[in-house]
Amino acid sequence: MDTFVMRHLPALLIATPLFAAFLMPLVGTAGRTARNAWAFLGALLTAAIGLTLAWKVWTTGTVLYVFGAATPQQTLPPDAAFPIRIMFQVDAMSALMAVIASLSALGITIYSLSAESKQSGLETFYAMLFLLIAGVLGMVVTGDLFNFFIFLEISSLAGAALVAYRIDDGVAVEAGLKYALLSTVGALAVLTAIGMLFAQYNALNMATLASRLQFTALDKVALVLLAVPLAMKCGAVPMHFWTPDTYTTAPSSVTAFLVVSSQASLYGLFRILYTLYGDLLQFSWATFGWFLIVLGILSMFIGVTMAIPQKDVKRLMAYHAVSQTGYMLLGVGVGLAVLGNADALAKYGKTAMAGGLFHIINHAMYKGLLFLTAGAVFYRCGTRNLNKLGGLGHTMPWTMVFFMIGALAIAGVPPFNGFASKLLIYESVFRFSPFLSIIAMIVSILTLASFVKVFHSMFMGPPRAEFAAAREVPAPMFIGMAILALFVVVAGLAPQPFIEHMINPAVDALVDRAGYIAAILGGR
Amino acid sequence: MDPTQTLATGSGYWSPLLWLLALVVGLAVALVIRSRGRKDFREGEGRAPFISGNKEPEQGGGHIPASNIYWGFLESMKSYYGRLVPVHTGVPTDYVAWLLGIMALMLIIGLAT
Amino acid sequence: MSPWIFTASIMAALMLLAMVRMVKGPTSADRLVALDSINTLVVASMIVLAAAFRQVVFVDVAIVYALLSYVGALFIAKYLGGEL
Amino acid sequence: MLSFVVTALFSGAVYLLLTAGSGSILRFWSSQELLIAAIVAVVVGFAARGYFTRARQSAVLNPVRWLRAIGYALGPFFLEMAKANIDVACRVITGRIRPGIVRVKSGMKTDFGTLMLANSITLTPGTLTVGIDEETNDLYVHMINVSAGIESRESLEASELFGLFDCPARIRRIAE
Amino acid sequence: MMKIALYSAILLVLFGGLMYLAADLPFGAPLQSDMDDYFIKNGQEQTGANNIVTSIVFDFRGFDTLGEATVLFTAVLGVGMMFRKMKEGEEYEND
Amino acid sequence: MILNILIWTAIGIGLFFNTLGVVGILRFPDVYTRLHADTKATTFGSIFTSLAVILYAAAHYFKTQDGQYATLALHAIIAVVVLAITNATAAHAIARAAHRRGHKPVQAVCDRLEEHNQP
Amino acid sequence: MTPFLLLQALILLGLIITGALVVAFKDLLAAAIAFAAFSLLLAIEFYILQAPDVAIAEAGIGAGLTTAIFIIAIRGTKRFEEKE
Amino acid sequence: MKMTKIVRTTADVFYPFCLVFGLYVVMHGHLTPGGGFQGGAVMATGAALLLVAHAYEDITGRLRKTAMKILEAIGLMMFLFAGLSGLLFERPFMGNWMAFTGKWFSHPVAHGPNPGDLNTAGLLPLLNIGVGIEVLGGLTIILLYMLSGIHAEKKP
Amino acid sequence: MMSYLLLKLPYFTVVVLTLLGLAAMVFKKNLIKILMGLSLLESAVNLFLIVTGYRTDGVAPIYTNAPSLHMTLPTVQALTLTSIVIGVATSAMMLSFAMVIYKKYGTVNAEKVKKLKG
Repeated sequence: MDTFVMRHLPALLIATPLFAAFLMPLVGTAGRTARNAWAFLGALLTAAIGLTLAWKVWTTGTVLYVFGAATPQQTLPPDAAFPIRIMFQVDAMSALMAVIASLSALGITIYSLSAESKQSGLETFYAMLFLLIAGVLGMVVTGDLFNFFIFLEISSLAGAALVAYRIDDGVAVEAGLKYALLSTVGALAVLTAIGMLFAQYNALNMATLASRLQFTALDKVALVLLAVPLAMKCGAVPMHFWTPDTYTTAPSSVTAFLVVSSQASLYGLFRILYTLYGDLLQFSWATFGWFLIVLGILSMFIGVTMAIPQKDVKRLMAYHAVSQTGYMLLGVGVGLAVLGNADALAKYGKTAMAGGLFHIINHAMYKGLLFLTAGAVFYRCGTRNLNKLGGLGHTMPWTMVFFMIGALAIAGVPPFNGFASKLLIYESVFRFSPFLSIIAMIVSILTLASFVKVFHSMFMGPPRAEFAAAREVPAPMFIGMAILALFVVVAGLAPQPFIEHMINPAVDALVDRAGYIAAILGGR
Repeated sequence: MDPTQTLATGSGYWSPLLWLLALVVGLAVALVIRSRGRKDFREGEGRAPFISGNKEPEQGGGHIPASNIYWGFLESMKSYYGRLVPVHTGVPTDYVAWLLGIMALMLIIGLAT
Repeated sequence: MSPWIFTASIMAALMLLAMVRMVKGPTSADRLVALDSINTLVVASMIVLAAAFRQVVFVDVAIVYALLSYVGALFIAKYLGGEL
Repeated sequence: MLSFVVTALFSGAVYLLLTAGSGSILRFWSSQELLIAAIVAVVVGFAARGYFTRARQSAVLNPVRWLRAIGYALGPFFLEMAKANIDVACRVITGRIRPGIVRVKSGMKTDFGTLMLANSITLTPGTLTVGIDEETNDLYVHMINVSAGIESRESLEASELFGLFDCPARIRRIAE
Repeated sequence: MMKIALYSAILLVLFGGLMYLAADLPFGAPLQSDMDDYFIKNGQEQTGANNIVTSIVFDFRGFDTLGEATVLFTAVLGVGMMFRKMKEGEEYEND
Repeated sequence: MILNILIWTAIGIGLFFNTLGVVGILRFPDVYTRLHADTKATTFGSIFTSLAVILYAAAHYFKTQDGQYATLALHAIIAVVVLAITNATAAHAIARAAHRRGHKPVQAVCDRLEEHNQP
Repeated sequence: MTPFLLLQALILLGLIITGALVVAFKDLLAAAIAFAAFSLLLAIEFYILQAPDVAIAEAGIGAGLTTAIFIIAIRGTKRFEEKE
Repeated sequence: MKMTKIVRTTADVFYPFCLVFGLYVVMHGHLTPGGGFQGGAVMATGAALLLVAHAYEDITGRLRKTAMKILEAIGLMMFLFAGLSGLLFERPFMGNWMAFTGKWFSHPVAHGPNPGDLNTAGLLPLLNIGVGIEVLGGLTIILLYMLSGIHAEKKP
Repeated sequence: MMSYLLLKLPYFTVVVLTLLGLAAMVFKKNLIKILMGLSLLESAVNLFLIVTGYRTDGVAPIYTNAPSLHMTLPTVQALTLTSIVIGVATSAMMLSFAMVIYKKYGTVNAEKVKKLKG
């Protein structure tokens, strides 16, 4: 299978959405049909390439791609002992994230074909969406720290512009400005950290840096400057303030992808903690493991309690996104806290990490689904205020079904995927510290409670006169939601294949720092 | 793949298919109970909902706004929310300051250990 | 000693001196004058430093500077005159 | 078309000036640079044709005027500038000033001539162009030292501002 | 008032920490420079460009430059989006 | 030797006028007079410091026949010419903006532009 | 070596002063002017640190276009900071 | 509003100079300091010069947003295709396959200081030109849009 | 002592500039001023990158007529170039956001731009 396309998959993974985005303003002048077709084609190709790449990674192991070298697989120059070029290193963890991004990109693009059809400047919208997709994909597959920074900037800028898309009311622009401001400060901190690492070790490749790292005082500061902004970007309490603002005002399809984008930041956080620093955190491993755990607990609890009194449905869901991010931080943080302890790691650490990583993919899917249903309601009713909504179950039954699937999944009700990942987290965290596990369960109950409220306010009750014109959403939106809902149901009914083939390799890849280094430096 | 032992959680197994089976069984039981109900129920009689003995409000008047749901919960947690909600000021400078604050905190912890 | 670094140092000191006007300047126009003169001094010291570093290619920077700072000054002046 | 040619020739010349010293053709240029210069000339000539010649028509093609301009810049202009600077130096040290804004008849017909005159005035004897009358091309000049009697006059001749040479006449010969 | 004191404390902590670190890095003598030495030694022969910075920007790290151009493109689209002309009746309730 | 003397002389003149220009900016009372000092003195000084570089480059060019020195001199000349023209125009723009803003020339004996604007 | 460090010290001092001015000015136009001067000095600092590529970029983008963009934004909003 | 005749005339004279100098910086990106970004910025400054000296309404007739968008797309496409062209020559993305092939831009270069030869560096000059065009279009369009923002506001 | 200070001065400047930028972002209320602080911060990071790559008596990494082969590190310069362009792109976009906010809200005071809260 060593065909032309297969050899250059990582490059094409980035080049395809970029190509789609660059030509979109020109294609957009040719009419709306051409524009929609181009957007659909771009999303389809991107998703296909992403899935193929993931498949290749799962079957043949880590994929390396070196930009500009004599051959794609030539990692080192012959007469030097370190990589000099930008390198994509796609291991199982990256593949997992690439799958998430590709799948939701496909669903979201299809959804937005009709959800956003009433607005102006749509070619800009789609170009931005593709840039966001390219940024997220680049973030998760790159093996170069500075390249990571670039893609971080692309995704945050495109995200901020998309958040501010509905400029008619200033609120969206305000949220976009907040997001852009915080992301830029965070990105600058990341850049400073890169500068600190580069000044000491003269390398930008993550594997090379990892092999050279000595954990001096500067490295500690660089760790802080890398970890805190990325934690901010994934929306961990107490730096979560941008999340509700942003998720509320963005168009729903964008919100669904912003969730994926913040998961990509989470990926960056894990990558830096596990791969770049990894064992070096041993003597202060408790500090950073507990950093993640504390952030996770705070996010879970404050997120869900802030969600309960909300009146805006998307704002409520945004707080739940914060809360769910807490589960991932908790799971992976427990893994990090026992990283130095091989026994505990094998006993429950890896399970906790598996739960956290499985929660990432589940969360991206069901949260995306929930945001899309909220967008569907907004599309038909023109409001997001829960006090005004009501009785939609009569007119939008399929939306209600999708909402129920998403809500039950996020609340961790058994036959859905949310329960599977939460179960893994509960059990393993209970062995680490029962207290944390109990908090996680309480949060789960509160989540269910608040979604009961949403469900009651939106769909239950007698049909209301002002929404008499509301009817079922158009087919593209339906298909977009169905893709995500299908994934939720399948992953809920058969979680073990996902765990075995996607999550466990990812956990091993994350823990195996030496393997990551050896893939490039060859055990030197 | 053994359907009885699908998801290995480290200490046990969990099978959503069994749960689905249980759900189906429960549903069947419910249907059976439902089918044993009165067959002579007539349309138009007893349709009006029983709301504490009061008359049914006008059409749409039975709508309960979302703010009223969990009113008691919110009221009992008032001291907690009174502290938490004002922190979400909505001012961008405060957002930046929180980020910097966490950074400074971690800097102290990191350099001290 | 090489005259070039010496000249550039004096010019840097002059820039600091011109900055006094930028601090004090009662109006924005005065500050703009200070900016203009810092500008000129920077371009001159760039030319001088190119000779100091014995690298021809550095003079390009001075040309770019002379061209571009002009545009910035014009924008400020246009805004100041209320014409933007 | 003429504007295109003029702009292209100008830009090609500037490019060649910038790349002098790259090779040995004509002692200064290499062949690739000449090729690129031609391309640059065409591109810039196309892009800027409506602007460059708005100020000045085909007169830019006359090499005699170029020589005159260089001669003017090195000779009279430079001397006037030196004189002006010594004047300003004295005023900086002593602090004796008597400023005022006067109207000066430029007598220039083309924009380019006005530009040269205005810049000459700005850089030379204690004067600074503040404003311009768009119709008559008359300049409003801020003088650092208004001689007695001038402030009551309605307008001055441009040549009265220059002490040593008759700069406006020379500019007229260059630009018109 | 409390707020200002708190923020000043945060800034002072950052200042102290960074100042402490600034004393660690040497000026004028990089701690390690093997990658850059490789570029300086081989960059000219491998890419043919005299300007090593250009050879890094466009060849060794050319992909970064593509990303950078993309960032600029994104910003242009964003600015254009802000000042676009809205359609008639393109109104949304945001509450 | 003679080259060194020439270079030092040019630098001395240039620095002298630059200093005077900056002192003039500090000493003069209003925007217009400060612009006089800025435009004339600093430009003149910069021309002389650049002249030193040009002299140096020209001497080396005639000594070594190396093309790079010719480029150095030519580029320095271009920079100086650009600097002179832009400085003069920028001074004009600033003065006009200040006048439109309503800054009166201090101690002025006459202001024809004011009369022109408000007939 | 030492003259070079002295020159650098002068320019760095100017950088700090202009940076402080940018923060201190209440008049945004003055802050923009100070920012232009800051970019100017930053460019010459890059220049003497032997990074002419970066100096050109900073000159072109920092001093010319960023100033223009800031001025347009100030024109699009309001010129003075409000009182606390 | 337009500025005075003096400023306008200077802008008219310096506009081609800006373009020429920007192109010089772009073309010599692999020899002297500069390259696509810097050259593009210089060229965009030329456009900014026109925008500041003339009235906005006078200039938008010549510097159209659509044209600038097309320029930007052309530049990005040049960059992307130059990167992808490496794939056809058994090189990865961004592979510099053009250097030392004996065709355009491919004179061999020895190690060490030399006076510089324009005809070197393979793909790099092409990438420079692409980026230069892109930056020219991008920065100009940013200025145009922001100016259009304040001009739309002026009308009631 | 003096020479130590001179040698450390670039880093100290970077730290001071960073602090100035952060102070502008945290204490100032005007959005434009906050963005100026952000630009200041960006410049500080750029300066930091360049300073780490400097070598005493090194020449610029350009072989055209280079006087010696003792060159400063080129990679940081490439990174800084990228970072500068990213900086101007970010600033432009956020300034246009601020302009639109002024159009809609009538103010650019960060304390008053908070329709979204709670």
